[in-house]
Amino acid sequence: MEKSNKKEITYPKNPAGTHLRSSDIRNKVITHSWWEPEIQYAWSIGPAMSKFLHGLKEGKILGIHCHKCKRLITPPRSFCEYCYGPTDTWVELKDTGTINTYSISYLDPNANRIEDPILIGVISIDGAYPKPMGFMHYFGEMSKDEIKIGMRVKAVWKPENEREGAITDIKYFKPYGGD
Amino acid sequence: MTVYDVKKEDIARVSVKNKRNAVGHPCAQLADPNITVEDVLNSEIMAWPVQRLDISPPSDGAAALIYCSEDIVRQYTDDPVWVDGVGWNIDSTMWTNRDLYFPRYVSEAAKMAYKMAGIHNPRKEIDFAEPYDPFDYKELHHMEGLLLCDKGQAPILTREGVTQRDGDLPICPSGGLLGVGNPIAATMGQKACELYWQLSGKAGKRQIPGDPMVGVGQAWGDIMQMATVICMRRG
Amino acid sequence: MTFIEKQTDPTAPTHWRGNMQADYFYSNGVAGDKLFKYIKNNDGFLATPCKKCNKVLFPPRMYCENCFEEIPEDQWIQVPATGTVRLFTIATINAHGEKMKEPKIMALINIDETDGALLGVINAKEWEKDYTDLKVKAIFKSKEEREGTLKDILYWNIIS
Amino acid sequence: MTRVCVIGIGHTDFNCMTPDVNWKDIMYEACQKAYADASIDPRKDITSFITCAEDYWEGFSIFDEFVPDQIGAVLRPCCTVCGDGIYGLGTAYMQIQSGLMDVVSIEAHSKVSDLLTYGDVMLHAFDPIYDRPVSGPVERPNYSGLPSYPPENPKPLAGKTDETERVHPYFLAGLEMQHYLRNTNTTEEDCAMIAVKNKKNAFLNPYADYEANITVDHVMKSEYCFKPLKKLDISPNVDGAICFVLANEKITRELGIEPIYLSGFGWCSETPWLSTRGMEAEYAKKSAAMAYKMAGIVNPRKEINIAEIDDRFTYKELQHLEAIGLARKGEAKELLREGALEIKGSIPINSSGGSLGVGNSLEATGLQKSLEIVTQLRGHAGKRQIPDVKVGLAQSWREIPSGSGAVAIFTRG
Repeated sequence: MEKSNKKEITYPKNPAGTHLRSSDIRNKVITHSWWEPEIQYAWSIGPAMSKFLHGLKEGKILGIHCHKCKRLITPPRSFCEYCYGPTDTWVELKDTGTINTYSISYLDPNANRIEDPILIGVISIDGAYPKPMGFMHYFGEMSKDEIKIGMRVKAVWKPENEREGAITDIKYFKPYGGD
Repeated sequence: MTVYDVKKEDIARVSVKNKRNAVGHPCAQLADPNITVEDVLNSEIMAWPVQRLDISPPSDGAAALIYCSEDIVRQYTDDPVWVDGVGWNIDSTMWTNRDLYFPRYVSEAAKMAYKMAGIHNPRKEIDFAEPYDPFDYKELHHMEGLLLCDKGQAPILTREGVTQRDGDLPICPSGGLLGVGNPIAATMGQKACELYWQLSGKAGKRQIPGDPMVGVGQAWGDIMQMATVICMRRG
Repeated sequence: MTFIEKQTDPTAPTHWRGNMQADYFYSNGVAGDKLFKYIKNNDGFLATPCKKCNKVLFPPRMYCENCFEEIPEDQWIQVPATGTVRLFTIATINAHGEKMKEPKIMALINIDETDGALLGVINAKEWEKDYTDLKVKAIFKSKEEREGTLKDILYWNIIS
Repeated sequence: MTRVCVIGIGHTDFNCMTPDVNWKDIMYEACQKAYADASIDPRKDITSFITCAEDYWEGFSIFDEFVPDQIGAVLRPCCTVCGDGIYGLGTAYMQIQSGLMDVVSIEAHSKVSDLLTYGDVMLHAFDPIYDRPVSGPVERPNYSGLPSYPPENPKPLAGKTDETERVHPYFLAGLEMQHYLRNTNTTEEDCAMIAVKNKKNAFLNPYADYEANITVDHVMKSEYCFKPLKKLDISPNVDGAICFVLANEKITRELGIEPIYLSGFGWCSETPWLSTRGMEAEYAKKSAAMAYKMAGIVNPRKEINIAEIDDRFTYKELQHLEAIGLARKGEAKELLREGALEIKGSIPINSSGGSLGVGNSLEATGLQKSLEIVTQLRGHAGKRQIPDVKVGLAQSWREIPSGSGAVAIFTRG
């Protein structure tokens, strides 16, 4: 075949791009356009999450069973993602569990540095299976030196009149001695 | 770290290696020829155990590749680099419901790509890899997911220098995201470009010695659940 | 359908409110930066001729999207901030889907001496009139107030 | 090379709002029905999964992550195409034809009722430097690095007074309609007839949500929103989900399914510069040409029996008809006036009711169009069944402000 189009492929002229500093913007070295879109949602939470959040309002952690896969799932969902069948029976779980993994965050959600770090992690909820099965939440009443994987924890709930049907109806999980 | 008793130092070594590797990369944002493990361990803590120098920064950047069919490739080049296999895989959204110490989605994607590429023994047949390294521990995690070593062995290979550019299994010879930068959606492009440059012998100062024949690149995404894998071979 | 034991309590929560906080800072790009710096100090525009396609591109760009050729910087030209209305519509609904206090005449304006066009608001209040093919002129903010964005153009006045 | 067949379709009802179920539930319902229709087990038989969705419509910054569970794709090859569902059909076509995959599931949905600020999201698709600022006032955001609206005090919907002066992005359709009417001597009454026809067809479609018995007069008397575009010229939004299962011919035969082939596919994107775009739906013309070539169609007007054309605005149906070659330029209105586009006409268009009758289902629009074609080719369309259909065409546009679209052609085996 005719070998006519062959070209040596080289780097572009300016592969590292142009360095732009925030001072260039402040000092109007470059012009720019800005936009702050107005984007708001009211997501329907669906029947499974609705029942779960309703449960939290009553101080209960609910799970749902998939008989086929022998799973007790929390947070609950209307179908089992493994067998793709519908889930069946609702079960009230304990509000205790075990730390599956954790992190100690020195940044707040807006990436500002904070002195008192946030303890956050994933909890395997007692009674749900197969392990690990649970959700992410904050930890409290423990120091960053005490926290470790495998630690037993228990939910600390907001007072009943302050609960609104949200995952934050649990304030945090605290160390838990007994079983 | 807990499951395999991995030391923070061994994780930091990845960051040091990649930032040093990036020195020869013309697009590198974070190349540093003199960085040490201590520098990483002493950098500010973001979310323990992750520290400032464990993280790649979000970067601006773009990557482009041109593919053509086998029928017309000789019109353009005498030494093509072949895309031998691709694979992709996604795990459940519910990441809090599964083990987090082994990325099964990466291994499933890798198996798909290796099968297509006819690679039976990835550890022997693959000469170098560009796993996704937005955080230094993710490189180790993904090496294991790509079946390039046993579970828990990646930190040991790193400590022993096997993953250095002149080691037996160079990992992220480009400098990876830790060294070059993390152009969010263009990361696989960046890694695929490096595979092409290395396999065609055009990597310049970053060239892996000994004419590598097969390279694998990998990207990661979503919420700890998605992997894509690409295998390339020298023509 | 989905799961077997369903939620039947109509007072249970059904919605979760949230917003997507996303503020953007867009670089105008090399070509855009050059145009808007020019607009800050001049009541006119810049355009880029593509010699290959024989077209004067406006807004100016670094390359022609039709032939993909780069446009050299020395070929940039100055053009007046006037044009002809190619299309117009009278908009009465705002982005929230509500009626606006007063309709706005939105137009696509062919910029003189170029093959390009720009969206703009026509400064007029006759809701039955046909604005097509009318000559219009861009009215800019005072030079001190200009920031180097398209908002430096306040609106377009009809000149014929 | 194998041919590509549709082996399963499934969909939810389409409703103007669905507060009882979330996006996962409607996706699950549509997929489950499609898998049952194809008699396959997704956890064993499907080799690849595709969802078509766009983050801003959904309200998640990486929507891909929320996809696998409800479509059966956990630990399987799955990808999300950012675009209309019809692009998912194209992706699946390529995966099957190349031999990479045997059975592919494609899902697209709309949960637009979750979105409170539809106009602003669409405005966000405009060019931020040259087009968006024209729509109206924007506040300069706070650059201190802190979001200006803390969660406990969210920004009020109607905001400050000047914000209500931000023009709805549909004004672009007003501009384009004006261009179309002027260049083809079509009247506003012709466009009104499209709304009348499609909303009437929707009466025969059990899943449509915007069926109505209206007259041209109704449409003409509805208020101008973006003159010449009137309220009833605009398709209202709707929620719903659709799933398709495609397979290679061998598997289709093994399953004992009468094949409906995806025989042609084409797609095209025009420049995003409004200044140089022709406003002639060139994207539809080019994508149709590509699909015709692939399907071996030489004379579309004769060979195509039925078509579902993007009708998000009434004039769009006429404009697209001409662009894809089912009518000559300026001739679409003649066909409409003759009654040729009716269900009983010579070339029935949007027998499902289209977006005007079913509702605008955002990224599911392309699949809704394809769904109607496949239902008609199977002979399952009930009262709106058109006799002897062999070849059908579905066309979709990525809506304002895009110049992108795709065409799929289905053939009965």
